[in-house]
Amino acid sequence: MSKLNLEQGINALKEQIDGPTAAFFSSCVHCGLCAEACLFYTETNDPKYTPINKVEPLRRVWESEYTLFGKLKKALGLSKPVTDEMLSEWETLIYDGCTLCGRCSMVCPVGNDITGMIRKVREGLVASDHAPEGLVGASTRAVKIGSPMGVRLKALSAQIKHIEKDTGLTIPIDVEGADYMALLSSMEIINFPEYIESLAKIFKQANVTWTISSEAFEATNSGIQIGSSDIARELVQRVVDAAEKLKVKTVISPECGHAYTAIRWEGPNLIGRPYPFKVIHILELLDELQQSGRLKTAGKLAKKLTFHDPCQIVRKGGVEAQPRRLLNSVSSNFVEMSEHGNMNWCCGGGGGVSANERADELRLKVFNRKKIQLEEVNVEVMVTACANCRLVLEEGLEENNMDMPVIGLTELISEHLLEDRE
Amino acid sequence: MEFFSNANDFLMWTKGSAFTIAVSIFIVGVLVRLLEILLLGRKTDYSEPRGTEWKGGLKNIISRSVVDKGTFKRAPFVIVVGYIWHIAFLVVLLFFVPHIELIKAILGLQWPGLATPLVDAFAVVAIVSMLAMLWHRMTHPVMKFLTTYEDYLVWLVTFLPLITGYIAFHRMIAPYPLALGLHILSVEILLIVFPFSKLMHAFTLFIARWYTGAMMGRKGIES
Amino acid sequence: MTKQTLYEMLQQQGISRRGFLKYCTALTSLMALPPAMIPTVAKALESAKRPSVIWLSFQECTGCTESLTRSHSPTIEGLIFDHISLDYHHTLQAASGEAAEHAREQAMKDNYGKYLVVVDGSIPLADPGYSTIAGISNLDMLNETVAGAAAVIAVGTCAAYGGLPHADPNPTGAVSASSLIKDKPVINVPGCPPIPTVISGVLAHYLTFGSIPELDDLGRPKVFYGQSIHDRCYRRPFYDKGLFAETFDDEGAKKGWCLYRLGCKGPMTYNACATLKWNQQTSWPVESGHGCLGCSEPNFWDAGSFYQALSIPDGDYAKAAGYAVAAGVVLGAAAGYANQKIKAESAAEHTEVSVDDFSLNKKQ
Amino acid sequence: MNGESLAGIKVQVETPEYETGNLLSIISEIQYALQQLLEHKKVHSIDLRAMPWSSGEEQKLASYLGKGEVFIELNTLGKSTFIETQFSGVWLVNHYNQEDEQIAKLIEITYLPEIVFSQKEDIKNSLERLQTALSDDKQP
Repeated sequence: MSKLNLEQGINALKEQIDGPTAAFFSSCVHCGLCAEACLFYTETNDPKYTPINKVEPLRRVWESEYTLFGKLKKALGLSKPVTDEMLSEWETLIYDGCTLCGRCSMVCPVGNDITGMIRKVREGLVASDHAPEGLVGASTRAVKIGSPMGVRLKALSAQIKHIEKDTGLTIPIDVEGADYMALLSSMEIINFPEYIESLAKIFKQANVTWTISSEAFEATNSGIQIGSSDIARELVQRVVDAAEKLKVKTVISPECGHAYTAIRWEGPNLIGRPYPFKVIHILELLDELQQSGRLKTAGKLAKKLTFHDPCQIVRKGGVEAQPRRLLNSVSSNFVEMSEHGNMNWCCGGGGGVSANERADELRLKVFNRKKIQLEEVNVEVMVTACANCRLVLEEGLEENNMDMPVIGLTELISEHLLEDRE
Repeated sequence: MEFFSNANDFLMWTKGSAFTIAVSIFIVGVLVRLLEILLLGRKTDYSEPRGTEWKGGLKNIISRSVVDKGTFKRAPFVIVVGYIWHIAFLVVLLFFVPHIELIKAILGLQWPGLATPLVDAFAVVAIVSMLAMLWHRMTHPVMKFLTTYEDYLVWLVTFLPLITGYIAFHRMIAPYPLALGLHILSVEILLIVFPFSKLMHAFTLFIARWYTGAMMGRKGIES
Repeated sequence: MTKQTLYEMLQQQGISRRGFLKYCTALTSLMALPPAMIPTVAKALESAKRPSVIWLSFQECTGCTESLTRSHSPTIEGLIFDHISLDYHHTLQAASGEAAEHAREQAMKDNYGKYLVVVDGSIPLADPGYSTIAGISNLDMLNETVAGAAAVIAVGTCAAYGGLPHADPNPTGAVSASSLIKDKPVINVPGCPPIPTVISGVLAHYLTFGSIPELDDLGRPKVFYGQSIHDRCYRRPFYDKGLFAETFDDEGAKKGWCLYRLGCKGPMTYNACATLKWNQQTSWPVESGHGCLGCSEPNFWDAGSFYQALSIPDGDYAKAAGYAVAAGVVLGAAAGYANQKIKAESAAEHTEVSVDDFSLNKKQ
Repeated sequence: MNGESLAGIKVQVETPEYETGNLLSIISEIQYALQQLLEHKKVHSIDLRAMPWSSGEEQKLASYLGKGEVFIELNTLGKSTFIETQFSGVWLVNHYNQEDEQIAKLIEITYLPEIVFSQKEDIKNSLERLQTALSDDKQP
């Protein structure tokens, strides 16, 4: 019998429940507002996607295990138990119908962090063997190969060689004592190597000492997406070990949403201690460099553009002002979408949804929300700061015959670097 | 009214032992519920904070009362009626002179009351908004989907004090001691149901808002 | 019992038809009947006969009798008493001792099945020794006298509901007359004391129509007790406007604002004080600046302080709340402790998840 | 009562700032009753003691109705006064007992209050008395 079973799942849910969870469940009045904040509901009109409904398994465990009244109900046989059938049904709600975008947590009038609770439910689904194939595969590759997309060091080295040859810049690998250690997402290595090139260009101009670790270059964390602290811990540990080994002062989280959450906010708690180094998002760093005058740009893009805030970076990461300052320094025609910043709508592919092939059709359907937003502003270019968002947006735009380039913000900055006088 | 020889006995019972019982259950229940929540606690957060928890927590307690524009546009009914209901209910609860006398006797706190016809108008608004919310709950797909028996029960035990209060105030049932007794009894039922239902949100929403706000404040997210 | 009708008696006294009509007008007003009823009253009185009345005073303070005699100068009400045969009233009658008791027995014998019994005061059940008349216990005298009565009028709150003797802790085991009388109609005329004109009005009704008036749930004549003090209070507009006196000498009190906050029980008290008033229509408690005590309601002595607003609960809720806080904290702490234990147990039972454990990976 | 009546005690009534609102309804009732009297010869009476008044309000009603052309005083079992108000057909009727205490207070909407007319029984009685007197040796 598998180690992952219903009992383990329920136990994991029990483990996840804390004071905030209890306060949230005690406060919900079933007002239904969270549905209006969720693109899976607004674009399908199916009430089952109402965020608070997604946490029902956790609520049942909380009620029957952590409330006196619920214990009494359970003793009298009146409580509804969490079953395997229920968890199978919820698996599709939680993995296909939620990107952990956190928008519901911003809207809930009683202040419930519903997304935080959905993240907890994923722990229970993993422990009861109810994770979708796409995410199980990604997690397995991440643990066994080092990257969810199966990108090995060899592939990275090849890309680096290409870039070095094309630009004449050096990309430092395993340099001990560097100030910064950059992390990359597999997507950047495979789909958007421009990001690496941009880093090299910017850091050269700003005179930043940096490095990439050959042992832990992957920033993404499938453990966070699938919702397993155990897997996430293992993956974070690799980065921590590498950073400690190279004695870097700061680790840079790349243009990837959940990687930031994983390494910046959840990592220390996964390994159970504070880091000896800082973690900074690339946008924070660029902003810092620009504010301190070390990063200089020239010229402004005249094309009308808008910025898609990656949920994990803005709403769950607190990086909101930086991308706007950066954008305005290189664009003369930056417009905001109607709902932006903390209230931005998700691209529909976060939280592992884009890695879950089963959810493809639904994901493309809910992209409609973004489409409506884009039609309102009618821009020529989209800028974002997450490789995953970028891929999902590109696919969505193509599907809807909307011809428009999607650019990473770092790349846009590097394109406007003031040419070195040397 | 088998147990009472007359309406006065019933009123005396509701004002006497029934009130004592209801208040006791309410206090024990609420304290247990709050301690159950608070004693569960949180794990230590080892991530480096960007902002402070208390600032975010306190701010969120207040700022959550204001909804964002987009959500308002998508669900104006819930928000508008929700606001109207809570304001009207609080006005009736806190500014009707007989209620002020009750609060003064129990808590020793006192403030000026509002003109009775004004309170009466608010009571009508509260009653109508509750009916509207019930209608919405029964017809809106999301609300219908989420609604449990508990929601209807809570609606009923909240509605009863309002409607019995209205009936008692307008002396629509005779004798008056029966009308007033029914009103007080319905409040007692509300007090007893309170700790075991979502009515607890009146207290826990501050804790919930605090926790979420603190988490966001720590991360430097504007809530 | 004389064979003469009331009208005939009045005529004998040389009272004109016009005088009789005036008498009927006043009586109709006294009985709180609409003026349109005057001809009916006149017609009824033309054939009404003089009834015998036996007045029994039990555990009482004589306040009710005092109230009644206050209205007893040669007035219209006085005429009623001239035309009933008050055959026994041990406070008022001249006879005493055996002679008095004999009068009662004689009246009962002569008018068996037809006389009216007025009861004034409550009846002690704990020990008959608390109140006896001529060595007869109140209970025995009541049972004996009521046996041959046509109807009983319980005058005053003591007779109607037990009143002051019945108040907690009720040492004498006092009960009302109506709780003991099951086979005769009982009219309750509560009040501490009742309004004199209400007492005479009820007697007049019986005298005029030979029947008992329509009663409410508490056995009170609806014409007098059909509306609350609050409903007919001239200060009601202030209640409706939310203008309340807060102390007995504040501006509000001087301006005659509503006395609700000073403990007025008018909203729950059904009586006719606001219209009939007291002391020959001079004034009534609320008009004199004091809230209604609710004296015509059952258990008014135990219905909380006279000076606490009607909405304020009584009882030991403050003490109970103190215990409840203590119990809540203890129980809550225990529940919190139990929850911590459950959490610790679940952490201990945690089995580390490895990607190899997924069944999807095992199949491959 | 030792010959001293409450009516003898001087009571000062202060002008009230409040009203029960009964004044207006009474006047409306009077207006309707007058119409009924004219059209259907229906008489109507209002018992003023059956409704609450704030002190001074009754005086206000009396002064509103005012005094008209007729004032009648009867003397039977005490005094009775009938004032035809300035509204013809509207009578303010006060009955007092022998102690001069008011025992009834009405507004009658009629051509003439019934009780003012000489009553048939009394006329008969008078006739008998006159006949007796004439037949007797007690002739004037």
